[in-house]
Amino acid sequence: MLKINNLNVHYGRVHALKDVSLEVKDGELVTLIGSNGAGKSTLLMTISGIKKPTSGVVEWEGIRIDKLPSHNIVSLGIVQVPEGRHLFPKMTVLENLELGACLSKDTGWNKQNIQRVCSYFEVLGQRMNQLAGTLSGGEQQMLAIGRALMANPKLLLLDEPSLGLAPLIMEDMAQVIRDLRKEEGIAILLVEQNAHLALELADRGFVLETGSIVVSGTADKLLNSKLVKKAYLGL
Amino acid sequence: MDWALFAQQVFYGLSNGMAYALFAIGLVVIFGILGIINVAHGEFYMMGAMIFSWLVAIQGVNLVVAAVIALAVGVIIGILSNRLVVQPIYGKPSFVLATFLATLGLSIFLANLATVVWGAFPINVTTPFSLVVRPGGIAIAGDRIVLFVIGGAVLWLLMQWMSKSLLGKQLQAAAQDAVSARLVGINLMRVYAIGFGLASVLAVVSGILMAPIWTSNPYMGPLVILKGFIVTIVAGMGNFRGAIIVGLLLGLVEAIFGQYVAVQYREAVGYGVMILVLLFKPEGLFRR
Amino acid sequence: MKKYNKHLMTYIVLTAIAAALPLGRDVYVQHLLTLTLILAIYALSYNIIVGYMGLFSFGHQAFFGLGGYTIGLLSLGEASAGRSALPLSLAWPVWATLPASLLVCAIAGYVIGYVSLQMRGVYLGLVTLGFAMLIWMATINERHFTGGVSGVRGIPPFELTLPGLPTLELSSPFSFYYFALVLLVFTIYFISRLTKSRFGRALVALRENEERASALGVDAFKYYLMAFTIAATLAGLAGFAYSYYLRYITPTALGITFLWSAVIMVIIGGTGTLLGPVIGAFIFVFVPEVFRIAEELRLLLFGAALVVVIIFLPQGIYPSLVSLWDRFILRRQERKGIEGEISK
Amino acid sequence: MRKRIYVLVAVVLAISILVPTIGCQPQEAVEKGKEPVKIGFALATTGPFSYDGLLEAQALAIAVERINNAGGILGGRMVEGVVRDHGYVTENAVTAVNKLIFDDKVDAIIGLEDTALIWAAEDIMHQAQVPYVEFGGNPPGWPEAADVGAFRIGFVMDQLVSGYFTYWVEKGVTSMVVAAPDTTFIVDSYSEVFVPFAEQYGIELFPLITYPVGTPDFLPQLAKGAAYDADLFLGVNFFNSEIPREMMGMQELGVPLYAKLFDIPTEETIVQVVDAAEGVIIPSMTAFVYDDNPVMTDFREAYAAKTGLPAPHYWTSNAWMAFHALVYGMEAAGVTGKGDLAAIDAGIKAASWRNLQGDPVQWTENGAIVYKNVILAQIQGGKFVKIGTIPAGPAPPDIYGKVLPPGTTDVGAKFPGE
Repeated sequence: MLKINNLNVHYGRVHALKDVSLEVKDGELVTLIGSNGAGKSTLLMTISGIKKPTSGVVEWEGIRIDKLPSHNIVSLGIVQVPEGRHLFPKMTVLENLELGACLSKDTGWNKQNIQRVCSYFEVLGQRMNQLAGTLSGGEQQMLAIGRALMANPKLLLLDEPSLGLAPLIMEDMAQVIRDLRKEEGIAILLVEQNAHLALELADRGFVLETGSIVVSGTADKLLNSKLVKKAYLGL
Repeated sequence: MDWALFAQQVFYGLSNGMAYALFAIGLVVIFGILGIINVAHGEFYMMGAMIFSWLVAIQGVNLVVAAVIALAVGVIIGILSNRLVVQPIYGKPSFVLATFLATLGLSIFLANLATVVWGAFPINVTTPFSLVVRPGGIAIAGDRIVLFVIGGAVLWLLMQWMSKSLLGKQLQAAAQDAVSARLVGINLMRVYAIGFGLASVLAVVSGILMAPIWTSNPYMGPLVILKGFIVTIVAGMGNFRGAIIVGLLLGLVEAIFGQYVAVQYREAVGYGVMILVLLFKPEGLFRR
Repeated sequence: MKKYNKHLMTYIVLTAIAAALPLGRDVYVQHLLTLTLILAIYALSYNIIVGYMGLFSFGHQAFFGLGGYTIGLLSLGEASAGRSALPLSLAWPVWATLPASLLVCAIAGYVIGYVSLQMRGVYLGLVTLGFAMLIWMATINERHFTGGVSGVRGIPPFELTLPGLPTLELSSPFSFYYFALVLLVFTIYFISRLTKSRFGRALVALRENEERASALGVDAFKYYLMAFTIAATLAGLAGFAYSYYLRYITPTALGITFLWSAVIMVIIGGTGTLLGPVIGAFIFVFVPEVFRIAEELRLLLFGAALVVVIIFLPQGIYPSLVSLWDRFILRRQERKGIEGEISK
Repeated sequence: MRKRIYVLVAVVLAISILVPTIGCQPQEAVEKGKEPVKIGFALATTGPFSYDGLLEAQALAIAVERINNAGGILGGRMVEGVVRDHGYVTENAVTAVNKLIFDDKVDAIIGLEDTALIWAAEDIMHQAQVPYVEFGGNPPGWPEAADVGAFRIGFVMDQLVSGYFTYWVEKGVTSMVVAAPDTTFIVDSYSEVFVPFAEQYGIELFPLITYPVGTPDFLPQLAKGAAYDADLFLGVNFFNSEIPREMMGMQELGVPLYAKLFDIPTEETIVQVVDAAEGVIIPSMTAFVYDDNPVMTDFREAYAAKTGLPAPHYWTSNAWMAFHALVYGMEAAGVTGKGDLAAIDAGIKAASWRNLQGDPVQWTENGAIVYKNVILAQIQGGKFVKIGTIPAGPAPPDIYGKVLPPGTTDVGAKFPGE
């Protein structure tokens, strides 16, 4: 489904991504691990069309999307949950969810969709009219994922969903990710610093270091790789 | 204490304040969404007033028709300005400063264009509402009542549209977080175009409503743009309800200060308040 | 050392060309050139805030005007009697009015900067604008002290008498041009030394990333305040020259039109460059004059020209010229390289 | 770093090439004694004051054409008018005057219709020995007696005001609101002119600074003035675009007797605004408009023939007057006066005023041509009607340079009910 070939991205003179190639297949959960500043978020932003690559190809279901504007990419079914949630803090939970579905015009269907989101995150259902800025960190993360689900994604790009969450909530979140995959068949590209969690969830993984992919393979293979063990699992 | 005079000043102050609010709200929209100062906003307002006045007073066109034409031209000017002036430099480094200069150039251009087209002579419009009643010795002019009624209605509709409609919410979303607005699939360029169009409609509406009260000339824009800045800042960025309250208060305070303290420094009040607000409550007085 | 010398040589050549510019021209062109140099000093001072500090200030015109007004009020003397409604006759000579006006601007810059530099972005711009408008209003209204809207008339010509030297009197645009040139060269030299100093590097670091620079121990507020004060003082220097040149000053000099001119000159020329503002001042003075072929349309054309320039060269003219030159040189070098290979 | 240097040199060279192209005009060889007399018109053709400047330029163009059709001046030399814009900005006025003198090489200058503009440029014109005629707002005492070759056509504040006071005192007015904007020099003159006269005539004066420094609506200020409840509300203003608003405000506030100190721009506007207000009285400082003056009759006819419109009064007729004073003066002097200011001075003062017999102007001590009378016009039934002539009164003792102590003009000091 998603195919990235020899992607290069620059920030001014900084070469942020160097010849990155990867693939996410239908219904697969792929994780991208790497330290801070390795270029993980840049990769997601490039897939989402926020950042334009200097060279390389991003393909989605056979269509080149690296030149498309971000809203077209969302309408193709690639939705990102950005790092640090990036909600609309001065709007209510409901409004945030509605905006998640702003590309669909069918409001009746949207209501169903909101119920679907609430079935994953019950807390949100209780806080529909609260301002998003006043939610707790975990609730905000739920809302961010919920907002992304409102767009009916085929591929979900999750950027550090566990960041700053208590371990218990982190576990909940992991469960939701599993459920999403199982029940909805959504492909997920998960970016995580918490390599343990990520590799536990994922089918396959990539390790990104200073803009290049250094190791890739199945989750098991990565879990057993020396480099990953040493650098990311702290073993 | 002369209460009739006090009431008169309150009436004048509030109606001036309504004008400030109506004018400033468009600036607030653009400032909120794009984070830029549109120096040419005063000229959008001027174009609205001039087109309307010229059509009504010189060409003898029906009020409503003239207003519709003025609005249509206003929208076109707004969208063209966005397309031709702001969008080409959007996202470039020093974007804010560059748009500041670009819109400054646009304002010089539009004011002089209006002079070439209509001349710099002030045009005065009288409407069927241009009459005065004097209950209790207070002069109440019909045009000011019209300003209150239509202006209030426009502001109310705007607030409703902003908070209820999906498009209005998209505008708000773009104002609050541009990146995540793009990530949920909002077409930012379209939102900016809509925002600019909306702001210019509001400027034109305020121009049309003010034309019978203030008369119109090509250089009326700079006279209000500074008031707009004050309102935008004191209210807090992107805050519509705050802008309306601050606009009304500004007009009121100026009138009362001019009457009872020092008329030659009435303008200073606004700047003084702006400085104090920025220093002690930089997020604005009315944080939602 | 060698590089420094080469640099110096260029500046000497440039100064020489600049010195030759008014020769043989009529007074009108000399006047425009003199005005350009004075406004260039003003633009350079504004560039310190906008270009080197990366901050907004919409109140810079206040310092320009304050510098001018200080001269106006202090230099009036018996000679101006009957030409001014002001009761002042202090008749301070140039060597006293110059430090006085610089001091007034430095103090004003320090105070306004101290209060407003806690802000950033557009907010800083508007708070400084607020201060400038208050000063403007006071100038208009306190007419017993400032002359009101009619301004200060009858400022004596620039006359500098130093012991052991002949009296220097500048009463024509031609002679004033060279005085302004000296001031401009001094300003450019001063700013170039400033930007190369530790202080200047700290400013650039702050501009690029305030948080990181602060984390590294740069006291942002202190540096900003210092730079703001310097910028205000230099604006006062420009106001000083302006006031002595026109020998008449009105509240326009601290009104909003002088903000627009500063913005136009600096951004059109190129922010953060040493010679961009000078080119900007030249354009600001000369382009409306070129448009005098159509007197009624000249501002219309000027407004349109501003928009066009900023759309196509959002960085300003000078940086674009440099990169254009870059490309030209590169292409030539490439060609040379190819030719070299062929000949081998 | 090196390429930068090249760029710099290239730019400076470009500048030095560009500079001489400005201000270089091909000089045509003309037979000596037949070259045109060039007269520079320094007017505001851009900016908020262009409503005056463009009309003035139009009227002056008609005047030039008419003189040329009649065979020119000084033995058949044609007159050539050169319009230069100053936009009502001081340093632009200096630039425009420099352009006119040193680039266009004019023989004389007309224009600079504001105190600040003439103050900024007077020295340049005087040093270049170019005669100049000013026809706009004037501070009392200008031109100075020493200003040879500098003329002023129009009103003198002190005479206008003294005539005005005489008139209103006769009508029984004992208290007066004087409302002036805070952006013109009138406020300054206020203390210098109005206060001494008011003392002299025993009129109670309510000073009021109104009008915008960027205020779109000054009705709160007018309401304050109206509340003084004086016998007469006198509006003093410069900025024409405010006049209709001011009059509308007077109407709205129900001020019984309202007068303006100066003329108004067009009859149409004013009538449109105050059609029913019989109390509104406007003095005309361009007295010719309503007088049977041959020059002004010419003006009206020439303007109507050219444009099909009624002649605009206000500064426009002053400009017309200034132009004719200048060309008749040149004729009388036998020279253009450039380089010989004394000649033009004598010429203008001795001009036969061949079309100005019975002229309503007079010379003041300092060499200005001012109107002898102020014409009062009232709006009656939608038309201007001349209701009387006020002879210019004497100047008050020592009005200029006498600065009243601060606080004299403290606005609101006498506010009733406080």
